[in-house]
Amino acid sequence: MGVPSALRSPKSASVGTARLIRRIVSNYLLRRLLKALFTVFFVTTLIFFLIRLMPSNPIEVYINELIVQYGFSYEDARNQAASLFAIDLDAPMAVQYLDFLRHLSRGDLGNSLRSPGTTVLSVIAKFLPWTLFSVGTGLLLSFTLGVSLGMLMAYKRESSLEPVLAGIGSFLSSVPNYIIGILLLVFLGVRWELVPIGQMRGSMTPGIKPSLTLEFISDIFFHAALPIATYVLTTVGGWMLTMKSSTISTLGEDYVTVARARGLPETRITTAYVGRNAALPLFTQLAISIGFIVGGSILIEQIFVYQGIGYQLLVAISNRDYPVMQGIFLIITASVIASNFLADFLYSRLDPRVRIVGRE
Amino acid sequence: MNRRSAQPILTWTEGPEADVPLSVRDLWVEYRAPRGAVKAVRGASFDLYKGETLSLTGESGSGKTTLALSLIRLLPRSANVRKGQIIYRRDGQEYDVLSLDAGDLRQFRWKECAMVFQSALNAFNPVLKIWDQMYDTVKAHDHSEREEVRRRALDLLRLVQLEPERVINAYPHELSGGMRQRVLLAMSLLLNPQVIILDEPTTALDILTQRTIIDLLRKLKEELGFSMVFISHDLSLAAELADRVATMYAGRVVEVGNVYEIFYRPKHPYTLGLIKAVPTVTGGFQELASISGSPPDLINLPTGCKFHPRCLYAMERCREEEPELIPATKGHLVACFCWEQVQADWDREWQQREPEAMEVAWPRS
Amino acid sequence: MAEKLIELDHIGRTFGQGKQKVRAVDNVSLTIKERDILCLVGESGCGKTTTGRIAAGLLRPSEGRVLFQGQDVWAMERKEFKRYRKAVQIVHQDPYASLNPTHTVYKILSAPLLRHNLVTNAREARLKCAQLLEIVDLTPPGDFLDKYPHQLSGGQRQRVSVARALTVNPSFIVADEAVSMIDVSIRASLLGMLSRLREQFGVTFLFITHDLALAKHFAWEHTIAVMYVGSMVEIAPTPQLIDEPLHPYTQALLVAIPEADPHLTRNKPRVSLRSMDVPSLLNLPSGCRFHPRCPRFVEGLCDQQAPDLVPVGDGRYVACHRVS
Amino acid sequence: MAQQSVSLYQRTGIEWLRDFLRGIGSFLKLIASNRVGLLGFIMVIFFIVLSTVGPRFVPLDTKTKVTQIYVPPSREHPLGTDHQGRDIWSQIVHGGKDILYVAFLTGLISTFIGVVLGSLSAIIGGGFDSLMTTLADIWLTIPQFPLLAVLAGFIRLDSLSLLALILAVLSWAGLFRAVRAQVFSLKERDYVEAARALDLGLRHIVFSEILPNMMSYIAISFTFAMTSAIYAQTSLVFLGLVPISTSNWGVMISLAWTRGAIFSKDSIYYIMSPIMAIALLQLALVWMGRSLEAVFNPRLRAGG
Repeated sequence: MGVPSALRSPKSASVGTARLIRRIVSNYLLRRLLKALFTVFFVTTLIFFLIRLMPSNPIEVYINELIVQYGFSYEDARNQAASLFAIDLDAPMAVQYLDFLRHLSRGDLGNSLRSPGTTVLSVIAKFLPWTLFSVGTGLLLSFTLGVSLGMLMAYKRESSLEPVLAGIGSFLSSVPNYIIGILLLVFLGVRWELVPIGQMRGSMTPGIKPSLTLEFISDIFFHAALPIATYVLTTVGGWMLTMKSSTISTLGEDYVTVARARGLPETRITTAYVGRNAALPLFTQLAISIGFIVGGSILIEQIFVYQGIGYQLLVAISNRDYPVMQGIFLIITASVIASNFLADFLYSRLDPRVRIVGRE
Repeated sequence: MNRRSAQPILTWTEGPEADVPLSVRDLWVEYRAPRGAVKAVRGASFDLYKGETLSLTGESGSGKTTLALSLIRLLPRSANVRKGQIIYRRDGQEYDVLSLDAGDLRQFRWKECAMVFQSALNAFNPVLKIWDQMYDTVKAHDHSEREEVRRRALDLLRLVQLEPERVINAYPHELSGGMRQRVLLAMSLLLNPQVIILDEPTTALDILTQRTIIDLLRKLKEELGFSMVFISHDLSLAAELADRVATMYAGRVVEVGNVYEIFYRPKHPYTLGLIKAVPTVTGGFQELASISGSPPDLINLPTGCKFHPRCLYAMERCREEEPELIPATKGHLVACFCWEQVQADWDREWQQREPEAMEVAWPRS
Repeated sequence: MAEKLIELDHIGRTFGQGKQKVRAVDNVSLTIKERDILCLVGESGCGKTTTGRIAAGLLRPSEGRVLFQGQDVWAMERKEFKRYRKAVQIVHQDPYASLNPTHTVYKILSAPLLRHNLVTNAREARLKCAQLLEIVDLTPPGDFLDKYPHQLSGGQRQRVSVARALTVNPSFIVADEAVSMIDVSIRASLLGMLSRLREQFGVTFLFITHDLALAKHFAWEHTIAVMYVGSMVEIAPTPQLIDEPLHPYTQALLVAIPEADPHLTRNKPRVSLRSMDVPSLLNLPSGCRFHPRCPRFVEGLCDQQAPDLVPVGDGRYVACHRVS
Repeated sequence: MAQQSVSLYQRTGIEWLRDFLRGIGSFLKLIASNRVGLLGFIMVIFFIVLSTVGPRFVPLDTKTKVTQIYVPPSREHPLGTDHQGRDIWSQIVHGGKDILYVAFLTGLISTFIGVVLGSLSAIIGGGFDSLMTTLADIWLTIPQFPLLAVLAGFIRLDSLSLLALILAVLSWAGLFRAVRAQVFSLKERDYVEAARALDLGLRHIVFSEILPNMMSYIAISFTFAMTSAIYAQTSLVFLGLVPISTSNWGVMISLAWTRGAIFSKDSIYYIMSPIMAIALLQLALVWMGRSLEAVFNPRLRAGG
């Protein structure tokens, strides 16, 4: 009896370099990791040349500003700019670029122009956790809620509940997130006075000490409640609709029919046969979704005066604080890429077909 | 399972009813579609005898797959069983499949009546190993020991000529189409069901594998004694495997009888047409004949006999009245007003062509 | 003696690259004479469709030459190639995919007529289209000209496909499983229509099918070529191939095919194969490709050396160590 | 017989006109067959008419009237007045033009880029294709809105056409992927191969065989690009990152925000009017996109 190649045990042979490379190329996770690293590299390069090659070069703009506003000499202004941007302005572009990469690999993103003495890294360290917390919680909630509601809609697609949910879903997914944020503020906070928006500003109550106490945890949830609600409301519609159509197509798969024919209990079919397979395509959608929700934090944190990285980016942009802008943008991109990698990792745990691909 | 209310059941069988595990009576199934109701099954009736292979044949749109799915109540949501009965018998008791409650239905499926589907390629959950799916199946029906289930699963995989240890730990995508079809076959035997429904089980396979599976099926049936409903559009598979053949046209069984009767003395013009349309591989050149016209639109069916627009024998009565399935000779039922004439013409043709052929064709009677 | 119309000269075709490299067709040679029918028979995935597309000039072979009336097709001048392109047409398997769903039958048929100036105006085009529909038995043509494909049945669509191929007066038609998806009850009339085209217009056919019974019926007075996993195993005049197959694969195939006749099919001898699995194109066996399954396998010969397709007289060719 | 068939197959000019009108009629019928789609279609038409024709009939109210601050809706002011006593309705009428212009232009440019690059990538294949797909994949992981915000920090986005161009260029990757996948599957269709065999030429294949079959895709991509352009544009205006030159709905929200109108209970009409305008326009486009799918997909036309 012949055995297909996939089932044969891998030959125990010496592992040459060529084989190693092939391993890497054929291993799903390694391939993804390489791609993630390459994307970070690509974005940093993009940002570097964007700053250097813009028609109004921000470094020149800053030097001019120092000369005109503070009466620096050109030399002084140039030195100050060079140190703040962490770039040697006299070196050729290629050297500057390599320098930039070297600084970056050490985690050195330069200094803020507006509050001298503050490193960009410290700004990020101070504000990023709040964004990660609120966006992460929001994403998790909306994913769970959306997947459950989507499956519910697919199962009840002939009841009167479905059009209602579908209507809400399509409304939520087509209305811009800042509008939902403003609506929450206007109706919950101002018109109906259901929440004390004045007290909810910022990421925590001033004076409270960060610790693992119930008081602190409930305080940060209190402050993040409205941003999280907005993230959930703006993304849950998309998850619902995607999960609904994915579930409907999974319900039409032969293996679900066969599972019914085998007399499996409906709960087992719903979880292990329908749910798990229907959720798979959603993981590939996480990429776009995470980018979108993180990008949206700029608007949402502004509306609720939530002291996260998005709020800080806007401050930096309006102050023309270029190193901070650059650093924050880089870190936002890096976190999106990292979360994508995480989604890929989860996906490969859930789908054996991805795992085995290298063995064919 | 609950015993169904004692109700006399019409039957054409001669022996005791216990020898008929499955009877379908006057089954009507419709699908909802934007253009109107698709009348997929319209008053189909047949009996499945114990230990036999009954082949349901017909072209696409004849309703054979719908009929098969309704036997274990797996019709899609858009389908609606308008009326009819599906009677299942075991140990002298009768059950009406269409009125089983959810729990009983779940037990009925696979344990009493298993089904092997057309596309084994997609019959398995891609994210679970074969073993998990095997164990799921048993766990859903009784509380067998894990080890015992594993032993039985391995035995069955060996029986269908697979390497048991390897296959049981494989994910479905690691197996070829032919292997998956055999795994599904093994799985269908897991709970030792009385009836197995096979819906075009070999269509997607290559011919050499198809032959092996057909031989395997015949062997398994002899060893294990289950009854089989074999659904195929391919007449030659029916000729190969079936004890009896039922021909379907436009949602109705139009002729049913012993396989030799059907092939050598067909009585319905449609069966006759099909036989004349299929060439054999071996032997000399044969003329083929088409049936004129095209298959009926299942939403706007013709009046009277649904075959009359394509039938050479059609008369005025055929346009107005739909013939019932009635016994023509012993054990051979046909739904046609002109079956006698069809048979007379056929006999004449046979005798002219090959005088001894009739002798060969009748080894039994 | 009729002229050679199409010759495939040791053609091969590889798809993909690296690990996914698939050798779909390997070292296949065929000759088709004018007004002849060649039936190419094989299981799905054996490379018969690829061979057909190469013969129709739609796919360039990785190796070997395609000759049309003695000229190398891929070395032709542009103008010559266009002449060949039009002389060779293809009819596909799936009637639901072979017609553009956004065009009416008239538009489908008139596009080539107008493009190649076979008609001078729209009125003439309509007339010509109507004639073509009559040739493929879609009568009255007025009922079909303004229909969209989704308004036609499978058999009718397949006839439109044939009519479309006929617009450019081809001398060679590759029919790739052209009737496989059509209901058996109307298959014979489609086959009849195709045979008539050969007689009426002198069209040569490469008829590709997985169904040996169909091949036998369509090419009774002609030739059948059998392929297995990318290579040619046997070519012979139809009656000889059916009565006395030489290659073990052809023998196994003939025995394995069920017949629509209970006595015949149940009394067929059985051949026991050494394996049930079709080799994967990604991982081809060494030597003869049939050797892992072949009942007449000889160790050290069949698994070492691939047999060549050699003439064995009587217009027959076989690729097997045990025959020649 | 021949005579008869000539008259049978000849078509007169009137018949062509009739067919043409019938075509338009069936288009409208199809749109109407999907209730949500029809509603979206009507709403989009309404917004277009409002923003193009409306300003001719409703003059923009620029006079400050201290006595009429935050007046609730009345006959004179259908949507009330703002913090300077100006009519809100007139601002809504005048505030859609720029948004629609940028959205339409962005949709046009990005669809063009997506269709050209996607088709080229699918048709050329090989190294070019893998390079483009890798690039698109990387591009998709870069968060678009922060990039846009950072860009706005570098360049003054005061030209509407420039803004549209930048928005279109930023959104190329998603469209590229969608179009590439479509062309990839379409070019393998049997009827495309038949067209090659008939030597109908590349132009015929692209414009007559492939494009008509992906019109629904293109149309949906177009509406999708429009909605994301409206989102990006109004958010940038709202954040004050795009210089405020003319009045548009985004500017209205931004002003309401900076003047603290959001926190005043009287100003509900002022803040809600532009918000509802943007939200409804987005909804209308999404709904219309769905019905367009039905119009261009002949398989869904089976009943007609």
